[in-house]
Amino acid sequence: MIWQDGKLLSPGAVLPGDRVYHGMRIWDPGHSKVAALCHIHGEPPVRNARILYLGAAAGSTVSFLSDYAEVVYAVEFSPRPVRSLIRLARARKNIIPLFEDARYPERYLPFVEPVDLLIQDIAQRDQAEIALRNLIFLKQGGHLILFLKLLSMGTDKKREDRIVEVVNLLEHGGITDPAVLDLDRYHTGHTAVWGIYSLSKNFEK
Amino acid sequence: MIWQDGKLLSPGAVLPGDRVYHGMRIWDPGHSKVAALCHIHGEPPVRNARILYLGAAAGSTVSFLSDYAEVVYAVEFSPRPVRSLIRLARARKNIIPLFEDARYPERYLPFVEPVDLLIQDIAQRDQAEIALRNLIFLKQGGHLILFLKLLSMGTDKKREDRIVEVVNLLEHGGITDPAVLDLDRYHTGHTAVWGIYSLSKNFEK
Amino acid sequence: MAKNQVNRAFQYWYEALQQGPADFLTPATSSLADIIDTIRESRGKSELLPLPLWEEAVSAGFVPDRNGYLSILQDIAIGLTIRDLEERCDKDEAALIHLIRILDEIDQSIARLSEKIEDYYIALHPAGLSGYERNISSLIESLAKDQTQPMSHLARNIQRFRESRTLISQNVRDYATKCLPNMSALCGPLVSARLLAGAGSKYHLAGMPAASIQVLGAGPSLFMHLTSGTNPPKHGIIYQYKGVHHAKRRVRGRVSRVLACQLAIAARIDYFRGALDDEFIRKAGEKICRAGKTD
Amino acid sequence: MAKNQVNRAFQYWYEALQQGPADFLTPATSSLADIIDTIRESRGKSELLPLPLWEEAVSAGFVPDRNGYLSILQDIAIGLTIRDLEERCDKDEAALIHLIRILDEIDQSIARLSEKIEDYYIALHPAGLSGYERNISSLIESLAKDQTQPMSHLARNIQRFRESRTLISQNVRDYATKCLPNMSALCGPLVSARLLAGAGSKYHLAGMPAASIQVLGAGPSLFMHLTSGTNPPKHGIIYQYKGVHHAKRRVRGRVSRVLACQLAIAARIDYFRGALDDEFIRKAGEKICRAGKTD
Repeated sequence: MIWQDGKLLSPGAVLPGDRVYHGMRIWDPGHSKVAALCHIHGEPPVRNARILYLGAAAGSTVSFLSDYAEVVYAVEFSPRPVRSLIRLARARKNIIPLFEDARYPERYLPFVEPVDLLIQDIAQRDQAEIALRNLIFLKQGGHLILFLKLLSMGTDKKREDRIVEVVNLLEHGGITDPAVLDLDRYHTGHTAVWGIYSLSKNFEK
Repeated sequence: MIWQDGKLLSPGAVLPGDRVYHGMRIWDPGHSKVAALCHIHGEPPVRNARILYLGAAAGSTVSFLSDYAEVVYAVEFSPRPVRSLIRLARARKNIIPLFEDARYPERYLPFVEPVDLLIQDIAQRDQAEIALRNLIFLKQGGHLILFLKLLSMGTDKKREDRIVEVVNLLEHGGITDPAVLDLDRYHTGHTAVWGIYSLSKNFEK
Repeated sequence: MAKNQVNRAFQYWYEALQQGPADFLTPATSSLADIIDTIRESRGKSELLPLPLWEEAVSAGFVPDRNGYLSILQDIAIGLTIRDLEERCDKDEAALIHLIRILDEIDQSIARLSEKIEDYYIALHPAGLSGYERNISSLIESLAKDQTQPMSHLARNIQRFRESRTLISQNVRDYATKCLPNMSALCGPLVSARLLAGAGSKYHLAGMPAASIQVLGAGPSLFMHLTSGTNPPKHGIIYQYKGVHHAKRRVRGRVSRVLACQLAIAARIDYFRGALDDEFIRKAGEKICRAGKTD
Repeated sequence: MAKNQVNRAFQYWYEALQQGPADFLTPATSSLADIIDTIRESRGKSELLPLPLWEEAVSAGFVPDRNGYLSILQDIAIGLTIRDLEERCDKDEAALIHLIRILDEIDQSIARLSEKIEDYYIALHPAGLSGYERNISSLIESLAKDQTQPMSHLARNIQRFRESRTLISQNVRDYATKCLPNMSALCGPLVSARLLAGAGSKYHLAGMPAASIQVLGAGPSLFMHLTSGTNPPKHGIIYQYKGVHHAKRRVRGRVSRVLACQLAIAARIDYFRGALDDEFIRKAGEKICRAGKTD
């Protein structure tokens, strides 16, 4: 990925509202959890990747991913942001917008290829279960990045317990050694869980 | 002065652009050096005072002072802010706007009463000299508050020297024990010098 | 995947390819539109199959290359989304929310432009500053009348904007009375529409506790703030309702609390039933009235 | 203070009191205006005396009480300031700066309102999203034509705003050609006016080094940014000059540097002499032209 003077940049066409540095889009860690992850913990394999993004919202992060990726499948279930997502897709050949509930992957099964990277940013109680159901799209050896919002979960103890629970669920679903990564510096109360979908582990089930 | 929950408030009529707390104007230390001084070092005697303010600009700080003071004489020499100052004066009975250069107090001598408090906020090389010339308006026992901008003055050593020089000048002019007060927390590179105009010292000259 | 499965999964892809993807937006006769309808129907019957790999699609001759594959996929996805959007969204609700935003934008434009014109006028006529009682709209009015003024044209257009505003606010009233009948009966259609816009949807509004409705939109109303320098409303949007606004200061808190309680119920009736409930309105009105009595 | 000094110092106060302070803004005949003129004249001759104490003024019968004293003092101070403002400020310069601000405000109002209308339109007609090539101004145009559309009135007014914009930008051209003749000759009156507005005054502009002029206003031009999603201009305002804008990418930096140098000189000629210097313009034009040659 492209870095300059500590800034993460994005090589695509500039969109309205973008900030620009040396002629390139700034991918701001304060506005995108994926950018925050890159800043704090390292880059996920996005270059030329096929990506499934659950909880795409109006497509801000998706637009940056699409600058790097081969194709981004963007799932969002709320009508208002979907409209922006469609506008975005019309400006970028490699964004496939899907107006669907990520809880029911069978509904968008006919429109999504096997992907190298599955990113989920959905603030729901059953977020781990949603991720598991969508593993059907992830290639063996592909990466899962799951953003958890723990701000509203009360005490530290409860948060810890919840993270452990999510990690256990993911390991059970075939994700090897998921890493728990703190995004607090840019997104208060948010954590990422990052792991690799492993063929062997999956077969053990 | 009026404080609530750590906020300095101002009792006058709310003006466009004001932020409001419990129905009162917030006098923000980040926007006004006088408010910063109150926050960090203590309140100058503004209640029912007669104040001469040099470098009034568009009158933001003057508007707050006028909430507390009996009358504020506001001197500003730049045409654009003066227009705002006039508008402000038309909304407040106790602001006397003077479109004059503070270097030539003789020009506004016929329009300013003896005052209890002289505040100067002029970023000019000869700021101490300007203050001295305006001491003719200050009552014996009145307070002088001089805001210095030292940001552009190079090394720390140079700044120290400059402050010592200013303090010496003021002491010579009749200001007793001027205190040098740091405003850095709210206004980077700004310092206030605060002293009392002393009858006896003045006669020593 | 078995060969015949690939074929069935690619049936619509193939047809789309034959017709070209460009015109599925023109009326429902076009073929890609038919394909999308077919997909939607089969989705209802859970007949959908997973997407074949692009290599399979190319080797089966359905698409020329990877770009062709993605391009048709995008066309179908966008087409499906738009059909679903049309069906799923509540148009009255959407219209209301956007009309409120347009109203606010008009207010802000008028306020900002008027201020800039005032600045211009005063810079050129500093003498005006002396007797000047700040009243921007009368300044705009006089500039509009005087054709010799360079700002006359712009000032007239600002006045025309006010007419647009009046028209649109009548629109808002009509939609709100229809879409939020019970809330409109309690606090007027304009305030109801603002509450809807603040909450984002009837669904969200219906799920809100009274306390949230009471402080909804407690940020300053920019227009009032800019033009008259008033305090930003402490009580949120419902403070704009004259029943609260005009209540005596010491009962104002109580009135807005009771009103918010009744509005929370009205929002649920509007969302779940959608029809005016006379009995509820009568009782709610009595409660609000009682809260406003100074005893 | 001696009694006769008090009397002389209070001469104008006394007269002001007799006449009442209300009407010194009406034409120069009014008495407070005369007093202010007297003050200004005597100031020129250094005849001014310090202000008598308010207690003296009251006991001498010149003012009834402290409030009366402050009130007349304020009236005189405001009156003096306004007279001085009128005399000291350069009206052409002030007009230019404010007209540029009005132009920008119109652009922003049009852009923001158009966006909101587009949002409204799309929310109600999601089908429009599919073939939709984003072109807000043609959407506004078609809405303006179709009287059955609820947004028709507003859309027409937005178009009228464009007419106002055209009129005002002609105004700006006229003022700039007169007020900044040399700069206007080099980079056009509109760009020159924007540079003036960016610097704040001819005085500040004349004191600026070329490097500052080159990057003046390097923030994004909101309107271009919103409507076409272009990069914010890297080279500041002078990038809007077609000579820079249309230059080949690899000489663009050089052209804007040379232009900025010549503009810095032009700004000084405009400020200190105010007249067009044909010889300078010819030479500067040659230099800028040479910088644009790709060799």
